[in-house]
Amino acid sequence: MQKVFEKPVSIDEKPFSYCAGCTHGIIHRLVAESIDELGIREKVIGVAPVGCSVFAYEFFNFDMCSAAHGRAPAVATGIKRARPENIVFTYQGDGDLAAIGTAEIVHAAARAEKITTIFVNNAIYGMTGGQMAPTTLVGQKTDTTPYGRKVENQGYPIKVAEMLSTLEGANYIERVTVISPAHVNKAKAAIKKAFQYQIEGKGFNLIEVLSTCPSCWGMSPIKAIEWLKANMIPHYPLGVYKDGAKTE
Amino acid sequence: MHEELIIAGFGGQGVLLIGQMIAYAGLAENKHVLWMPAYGPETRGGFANCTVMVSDKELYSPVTTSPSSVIVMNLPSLDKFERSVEEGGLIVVNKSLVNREVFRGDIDKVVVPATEIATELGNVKAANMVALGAYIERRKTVKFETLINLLPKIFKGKEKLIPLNEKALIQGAEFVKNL
Amino acid sequence: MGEKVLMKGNEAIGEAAVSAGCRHFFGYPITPQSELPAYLAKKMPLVGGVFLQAESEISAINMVYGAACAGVRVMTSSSSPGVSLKQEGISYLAGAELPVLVCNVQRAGPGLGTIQPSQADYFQAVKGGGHGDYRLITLSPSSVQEIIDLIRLGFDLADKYKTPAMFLADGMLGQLMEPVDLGEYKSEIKEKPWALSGCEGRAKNTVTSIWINPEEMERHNIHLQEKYAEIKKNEQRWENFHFDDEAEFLVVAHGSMARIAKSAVIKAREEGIKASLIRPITLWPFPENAFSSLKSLKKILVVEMNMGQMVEDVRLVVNGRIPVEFFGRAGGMFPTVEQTLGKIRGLIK
Amino acid sequence: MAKIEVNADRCKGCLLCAEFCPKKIIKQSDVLNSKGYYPAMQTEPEKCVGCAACAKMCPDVAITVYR
Repeated sequence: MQKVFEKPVSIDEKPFSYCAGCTHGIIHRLVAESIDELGIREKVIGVAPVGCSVFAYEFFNFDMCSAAHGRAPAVATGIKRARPENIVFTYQGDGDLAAIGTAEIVHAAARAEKITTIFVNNAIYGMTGGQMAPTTLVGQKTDTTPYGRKVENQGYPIKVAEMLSTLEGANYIERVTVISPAHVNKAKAAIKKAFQYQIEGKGFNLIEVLSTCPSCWGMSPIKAIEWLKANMIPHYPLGVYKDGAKTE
Repeated sequence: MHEELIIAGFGGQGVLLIGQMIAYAGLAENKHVLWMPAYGPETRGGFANCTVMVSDKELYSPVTTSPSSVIVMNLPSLDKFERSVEEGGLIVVNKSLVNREVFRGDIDKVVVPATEIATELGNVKAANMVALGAYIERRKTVKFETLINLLPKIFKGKEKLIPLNEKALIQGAEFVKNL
Repeated sequence: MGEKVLMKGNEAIGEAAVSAGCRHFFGYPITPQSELPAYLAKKMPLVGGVFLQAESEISAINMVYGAACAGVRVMTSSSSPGVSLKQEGISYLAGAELPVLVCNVQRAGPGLGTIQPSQADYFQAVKGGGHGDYRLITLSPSSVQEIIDLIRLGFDLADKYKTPAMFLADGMLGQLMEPVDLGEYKSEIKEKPWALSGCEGRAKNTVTSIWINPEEMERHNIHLQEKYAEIKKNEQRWENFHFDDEAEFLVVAHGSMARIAKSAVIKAREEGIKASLIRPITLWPFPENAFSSLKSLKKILVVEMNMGQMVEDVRLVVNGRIPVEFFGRAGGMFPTVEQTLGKIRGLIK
Repeated sequence: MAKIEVNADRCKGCLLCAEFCPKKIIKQSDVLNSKGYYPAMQTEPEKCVGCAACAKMCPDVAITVYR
């Protein structure tokens, strides 16, 4: 018998600190596998956000730094401009990217910054314990929307992939999820492509990954997957929103 | 020699430029120099002024409240700076745009129709050079030749303006000589 | 000695940065330092450098953070309200021990304030500025020549101690044009083995400012304080102006204010007053050593373009040994030579 | 011939692997791991086809697959 599936080299030995069943871990692995398969582990520089994945640099096995809340795209810009030959990516959650860091991500995309962003959307603030996120669905209950998100009060959730794909600077934008092995395969292909584009000198590239938060949603990991499928996908349709290679 | 000069007028009259020319000339003559524009609200409403200092000694305060000389290119500038000139100092007034007398009796006055002279030379914009020529002739802060020698540097890329500005400088100086 | 050229303060900052090997600048426009980004926008492409106008000061300081992570000499600049916005990033830079140079060409505040010159960000610069226990090496130039010298020094000290440095000028210096000698300057830029460059042939590097474990967080704080103590020991800089064993009155002022105060001291001496001046060049570390001998002194006058900030540090150093008086003006107004002279005369009473 | 190995120290017993195992041969162990979780374990290795569905869905990169 041969090993046909094992921990990628780009994943470090330290066990993940995410909650049981949180799909962050799957997304980490897809990033690591993509980097290994593209042979760029020794060229990659990652930027960790503030949020549940604040310690991402402990789980990945390559050069990384942490950024202030929402500022990862600016930090990545600084790194990429200083070292254009390296492959630079940010790993950001919905609060980080779509609330406090909206300006940074919009302008990184507008500048066609040659970076890759992995955007993890689980419709809630996980690290701080379950508050409303910019991507929280209308009607969804969180600690700070105890009666459900109401349009009159909190307005509408932000559709990041759709919004950013309107920018000329965006090269590749796709929304995926990781709620089944088939979805995982598709997500992997998208993430790998988002790195491949950067290797080819193209940007900006962003993959939005719909992810679960069993702890803050108050569900079992399996129930969370079902909830994501039933509630998030209808609001956040999966698919390619922009592919510069096709339209150019 | 220690000169603290304020040059004032409205935007577009080139008061900052002639200030810089004096500073450049002073530097060329190995003197201590500084130039500082007034910025912000003072420059709004179309007003512009700058301070130039040229000295044999090291310069400390870059601001002066009692300049040894003032060049005023319009009436509001005369109103603003006339009182500040140090006793025995010099005021150069662009008569063309100032319709009143200088009140001070304790300072040297050079009243020159700079704008008219420049207009006669073919370009109203050279009024600043006329005033500069008049000022230097009276005050000798730097050598007249040093200023003339600076013109190619100041008008780099706009060389066709050099003869006009040179003429304006000379006319300003001549006007003072003939007073 | 090279040839002297006339240069505006804001442009001198840019020229000095380039001469110090800085090839990366990220900033956001704000008066009264806008000539600096304009200068570097022109210059950087000519020397193979990067000039990027960010979408905000917040973004700019984080781009600086990223470039510093990548190991290059990098600078940003702003004026007071913009530097307030950068404080979060500066705290992260201090925490992550990243060498960068931040320029503040101060204007008057608080709030939107005015674009006129001020020294009201002294506290912000020397007491940390952002959250957490940290210090910034803070350099205060007093002439355009010194802008050149201190920008170069700022980069060198930031690298030497792996810490952000603050270049604290004011709007007056930014606009001031004076002759400078750029001289022959070669900055020694050392290898930065900790930098993020891709982990080829080595274990991964990590740059961060989070230590969630309190023991580790405290250890990191102690490490930072030890570093600051070292800086305090080695890097105090100041200028003595007529300060000798016979001086009876001492004026303390920095930056543009020191220029005005020097003129006042000279006039006071012409009147027979034994006046002198200390001009702190490093505001942090505050040049405590400058005050070690106060023998003949009767009184100290601190003059600032604010309502009284550096005076607190002078009082701390003097520690009650002699009276310390203060004179300052704010809001873009500043003490004139005559007013300062009046205050010096007042010390005699 | 196929099998999986679960790294009990990484596993948090979320059982996404069990949910997506087409052969339904992954169960929860009744032995706590060092972190206080009941990790997943394969019950009938002879039925394993090595499809790696479990490993693909594992959020903790705890599963190695052999075939």
